[in-house]
Amino acid sequence: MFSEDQLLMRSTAREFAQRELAQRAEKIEKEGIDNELRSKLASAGFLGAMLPSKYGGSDLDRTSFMLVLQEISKYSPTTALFVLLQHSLVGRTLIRDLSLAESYVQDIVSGKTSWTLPLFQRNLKLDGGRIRGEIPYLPLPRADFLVSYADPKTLVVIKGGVTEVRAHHSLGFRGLGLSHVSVDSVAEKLSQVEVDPTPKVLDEASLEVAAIALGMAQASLERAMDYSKSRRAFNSLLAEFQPLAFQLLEYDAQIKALERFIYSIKDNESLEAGEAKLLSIDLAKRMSRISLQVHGGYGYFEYTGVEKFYRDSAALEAMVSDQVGEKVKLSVLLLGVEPKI
Amino acid sequence: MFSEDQLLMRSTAREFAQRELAQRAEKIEKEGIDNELRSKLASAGFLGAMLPSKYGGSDLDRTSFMLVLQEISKYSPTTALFVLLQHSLVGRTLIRDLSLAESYVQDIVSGKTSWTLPLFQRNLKLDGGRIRGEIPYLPLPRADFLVSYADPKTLVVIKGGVTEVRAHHSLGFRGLGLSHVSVDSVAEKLSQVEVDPTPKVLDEASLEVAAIALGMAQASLERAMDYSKSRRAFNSLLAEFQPLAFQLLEYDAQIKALERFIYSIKDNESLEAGEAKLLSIDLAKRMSRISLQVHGGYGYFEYTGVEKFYRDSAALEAMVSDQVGEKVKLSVLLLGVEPKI
Amino acid sequence: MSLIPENLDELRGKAREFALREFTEEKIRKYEEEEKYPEEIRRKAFEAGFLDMSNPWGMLVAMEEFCRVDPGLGISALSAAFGSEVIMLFGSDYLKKKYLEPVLKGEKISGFAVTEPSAGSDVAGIRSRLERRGKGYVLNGEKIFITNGTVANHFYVLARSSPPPSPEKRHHGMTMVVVESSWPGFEAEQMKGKLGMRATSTAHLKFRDVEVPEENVIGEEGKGFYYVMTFFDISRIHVATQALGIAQGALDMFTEYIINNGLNNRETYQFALADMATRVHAARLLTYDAADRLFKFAPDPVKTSMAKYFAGETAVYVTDLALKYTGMQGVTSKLEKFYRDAKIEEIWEGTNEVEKLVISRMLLKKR
Amino acid sequence: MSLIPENLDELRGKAREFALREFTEEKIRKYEEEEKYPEEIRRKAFEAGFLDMSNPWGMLVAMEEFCRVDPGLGISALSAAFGSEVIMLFGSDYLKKKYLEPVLKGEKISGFAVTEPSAGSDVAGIRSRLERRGKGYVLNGEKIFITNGTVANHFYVLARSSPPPSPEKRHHGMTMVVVESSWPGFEAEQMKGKLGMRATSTAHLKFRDVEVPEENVIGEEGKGFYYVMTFFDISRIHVATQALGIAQGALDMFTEYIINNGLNNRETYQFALADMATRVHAARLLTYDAADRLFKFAPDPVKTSMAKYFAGETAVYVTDLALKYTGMQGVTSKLEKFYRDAKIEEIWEGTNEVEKLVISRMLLKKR
Repeated sequence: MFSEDQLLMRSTAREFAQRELAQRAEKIEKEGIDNELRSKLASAGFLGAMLPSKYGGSDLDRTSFMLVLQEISKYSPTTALFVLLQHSLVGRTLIRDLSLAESYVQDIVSGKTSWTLPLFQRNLKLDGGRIRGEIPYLPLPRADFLVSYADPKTLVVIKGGVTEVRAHHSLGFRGLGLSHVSVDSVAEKLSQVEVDPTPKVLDEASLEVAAIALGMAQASLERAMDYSKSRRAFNSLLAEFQPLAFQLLEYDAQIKALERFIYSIKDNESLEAGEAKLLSIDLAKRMSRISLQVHGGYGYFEYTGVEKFYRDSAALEAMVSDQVGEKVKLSVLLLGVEPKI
Repeated sequence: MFSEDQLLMRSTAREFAQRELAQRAEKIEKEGIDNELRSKLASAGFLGAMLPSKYGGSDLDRTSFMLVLQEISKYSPTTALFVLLQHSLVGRTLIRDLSLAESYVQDIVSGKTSWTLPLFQRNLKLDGGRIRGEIPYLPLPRADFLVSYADPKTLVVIKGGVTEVRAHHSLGFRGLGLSHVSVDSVAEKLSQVEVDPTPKVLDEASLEVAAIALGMAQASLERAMDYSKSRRAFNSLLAEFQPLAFQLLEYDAQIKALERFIYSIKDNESLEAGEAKLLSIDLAKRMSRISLQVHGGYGYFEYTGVEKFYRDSAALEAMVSDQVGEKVKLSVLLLGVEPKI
Repeated sequence: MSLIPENLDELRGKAREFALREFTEEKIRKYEEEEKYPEEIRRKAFEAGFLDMSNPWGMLVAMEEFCRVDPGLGISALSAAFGSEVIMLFGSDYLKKKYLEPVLKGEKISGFAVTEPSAGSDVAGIRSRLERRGKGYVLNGEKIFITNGTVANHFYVLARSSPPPSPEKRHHGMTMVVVESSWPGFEAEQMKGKLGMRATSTAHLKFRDVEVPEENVIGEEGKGFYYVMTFFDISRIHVATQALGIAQGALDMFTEYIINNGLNNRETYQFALADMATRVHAARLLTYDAADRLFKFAPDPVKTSMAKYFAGETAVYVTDLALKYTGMQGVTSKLEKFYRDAKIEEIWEGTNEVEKLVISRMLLKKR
Repeated sequence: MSLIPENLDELRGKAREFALREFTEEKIRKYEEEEKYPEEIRRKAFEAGFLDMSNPWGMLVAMEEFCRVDPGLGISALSAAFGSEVIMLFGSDYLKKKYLEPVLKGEKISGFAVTEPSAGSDVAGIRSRLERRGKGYVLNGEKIFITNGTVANHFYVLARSSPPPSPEKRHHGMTMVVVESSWPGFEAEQMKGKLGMRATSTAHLKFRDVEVPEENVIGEEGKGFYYVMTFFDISRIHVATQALGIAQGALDMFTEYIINNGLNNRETYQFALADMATRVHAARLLTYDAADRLFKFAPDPVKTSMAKYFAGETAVYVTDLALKYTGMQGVTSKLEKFYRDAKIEEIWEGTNEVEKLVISRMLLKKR
């Protein structure tokens, strides 16, 4: 299923996650992704994963990038989503007009400065040299730079002048510090390219999101299996109880089938990519619920490290899709009939 | 995913199914598989699909055979299971001692005579030259020849002397006429090979069974989609209702994922093969229930051609697995811990 | 504070005894295989007093206990008066005397004909036409999936008597009439090959220029849709009860299987049993709660639709799970019939989908 | 024939009013963020008369209405007497006077300490030891996940007082005692970082050579397991009620969302609403049915476990579905808290898995 290069990338990512994230995951949720971790992610080549090497990128194919996200997600979905957001910045946003942004791209990929962009693009108002407005859902609100659209044609880089109006009580990805902010700053224009007026940054990354969700589902399953083989109740190991063993078996099958599906899809804009994303988020939600349940009372506490998958998978569902709109779009591809709104 | 040869085989099977089975499927359920259809299946090379050509077989790889079963199953699960049973006869049972059975194999593969074997092997009593006993679940009870074990070491061919004690009120695969029979006949011994004393003929055919179930799930989905695009209610096409469209979308995704999974598995004895079988039967059951529901009152009638998938998928579940025993076996492979019985 | 009157235990016991005695394995299979209406059993059930519309709780409990033993025979035995509530509530004295009385005396059988080939749960979409001719009317159209279709002496038929005033008011202009099966132009063709419930009669009805006298109009002209919806608020409780009986019957069989095979201490079976029993108990409470409201003349359509939807789903869920864990034994036993019978409970008298729309529309309207 | 006494509407209204007034958005978030027991709110609820153990229906309805507004504050406000039923049923007059009375007067808080690090739902597997020393006892051991753990003045503690006579009789030889938190050797450490219910106090308790006077034994020595199981048959109804309140609260929020966003006619939302409302109604009937039996002194453990299991699952189901269809609005609103709070209902006071075993074992025993 994977090439040797891809397998190598996966094991690199796996080692990175075990070494850098396994112990730090809880801290990341509380304190965010600090400069040190950002530097390490950059050094490992994850921040510019799919970017050409001339811009400091790792020149990975999408499959390799997905494998990286999947492995990181098993320990820290927040870090995986952070990597994907950085990739959206350089790979989908700034890269549209590299002549203007090349130096910025290098900064991001090298981890030198911290960057963010709104989860759902909304136009800010450009007024002379200043830019003003509100952004309801901004991850990493304290980043050095913010990239946003001023209007459908104009991308701007904003440094400073971002004020947190309200930190959202965040269900998931707490390390990203999702906030409602107001902006009042000097703007630097970056492009004059016509784009979708309300792009959601994760809309074009169905497969990458699917890989993150898959990583959550796998980690939830692995932890449930490990725990069930060490925890005793009623004179037996949990794993010796048929209903539990059979449930883990069923989910192992579903996860394997999903993994084959996700990595067989070539086109990120296809019906299949959308389906894979919805399927994997749903599976991550269900599997994490089971994993938490297997852990009993312990599962309800952060320090056990499984409840975050329960929160993050539900949060991911909201962050990457408005459910109805996306499903309508995919239904048209499947049925050739437009569902009523 | 498939080679050119495999794709060719699939389209051959698809054409065969559309030509020979689409119109005949209801009749098969009522009257069984007649000599004419058996001959046609033989001519198409399906009865000795994986057998070497020197025995009259088609020398197909397993993937090709699975594709054949999947396509046939879309129109007539009964015929698909018939083909698989014939294959179990020649490929798994008689072939163990071909020196003795070669002429029989040729008869089966060519469709010249009709053959059967018990769904679950039970030993009959060999007493001098005669063989006696009961077989609780025998498909095709009126076949010319019956192959069974006399004891764990002795395979016998029985011609005549099979009396139907009771035709089971069959939930599914009605064309196979599953019956409880008593045997009192002359026995021809075929082998002296030590074998599993209670082999279930479909136990070693997880992937083939998965392909049959996948075919049922796909056919159920396709018919639901077709119907939803032509039937109107409350001033709209059914397909225009979001809950229905979204449900079809979800199942399309599950079916695609399952298909990738099934055809990625190499070893029929592996954990994955068992998982794929269980997953696909479950999906066939759920999908056929939805398809029936989409068809409303019409779906409840045989002539609409969807209720059979609802029956057959549930029957298949019982015929190919005792649920608990098989899941225990697979759980051991997954968890390395034996669940309590 | 129990949901069901406590003096019903005796009637319940009587109903169960009747069903166990009359619904023999042999008869169950015979009527199933011949796809025949069990007139003999209907008569016995009537003579034993189970068709007593003056005792609604009694009829409910009988339906539950009958379906628990065999759904097909059970429904046929108790549905000879199908549709009667429409006459009781909206019919003239003349219609009551002429059509309802003989049914309640067990002499005749009635049917309720609404569904059409082109309009399943979408009642307002029907195309049958009732046109004035002289002092009476002429009826043309087709009805499909009609219970008692080949055995009923008369039907309560919905037809369009005037065009809808607007697309949003499609349910206006519909009228109900009583049509006798002996009248010229009436034709009933049995629909064979059902997945289950084969001991119930299901027919395709055709009306070709059937003359209907004016006095056979039920209630007021143009109010037919309203009468049908009112009827559904009653009949859905009976359907919920059928589904409840089916689910309970499958649970009974599964419990027997566990005990007979010494599986009492096996968690797989314990979990399955607990899941089934919990849902059956919930379905029972929902059904009795809705019935309690109806029988106190305060029906709550939301609760009725909830009961019908949940009980139907439960019947399918329980028969499926029971089948799954009883393997070849289950698949070749009476359980397989329950599995097939159960599925119609998610479809007839309003599909699950229609029930959900009823529930949410009325909930949102209340706000 | 309604399941719940009809004179509770006023109390229900009062409870809802109290919760809406006292459980402000600000307070909800404050206690959640600080992971602090809301002593101020507990006191107000007591003063308003909601902790009235002589009116069990009233307490149930108050719990439902409180949790509907905020589960964490609601539970803390009403659980100050946690475990009291054990003293009421099995305690001596001395224990009632010394420990129960001040709790019922709102002066003190009690806790119930059974679960241990190595034994979650498997009560018979606990390892705390109660050993005779002189005229009294000495207690050693640990308890985990103990509600009110950092705020209770005393605990009803289960410990092993003699070794099990055989592996099958592990539940023999256990004794319940009252232990005060001020006694030497007692230690409580708050367990922070819960997924939800952060306004409830949850602690890890340690007992190191804690001296327990003889008169603090509840009931008879060796019968502790039985007392705990009896308590669960009561407390599970309260837990089912918590879950019911959570589910209803999430349903309220989802309904508001539909109306505020003009989605009334959109089938996706209608279907989701119908699914949720049906389950909530079923959970309510199951809970009230079990409560009705208990309050008539005829508790049915099967029905109690069914209510607890179904209601817990419903709370998770409804919060999940509501979240799914309210997107970023939902995820950043109070609904996300309900989603987190709900999950514990499938775990505490007996996991879903344990409830299923209880249900099926007792069902099979009856046969």
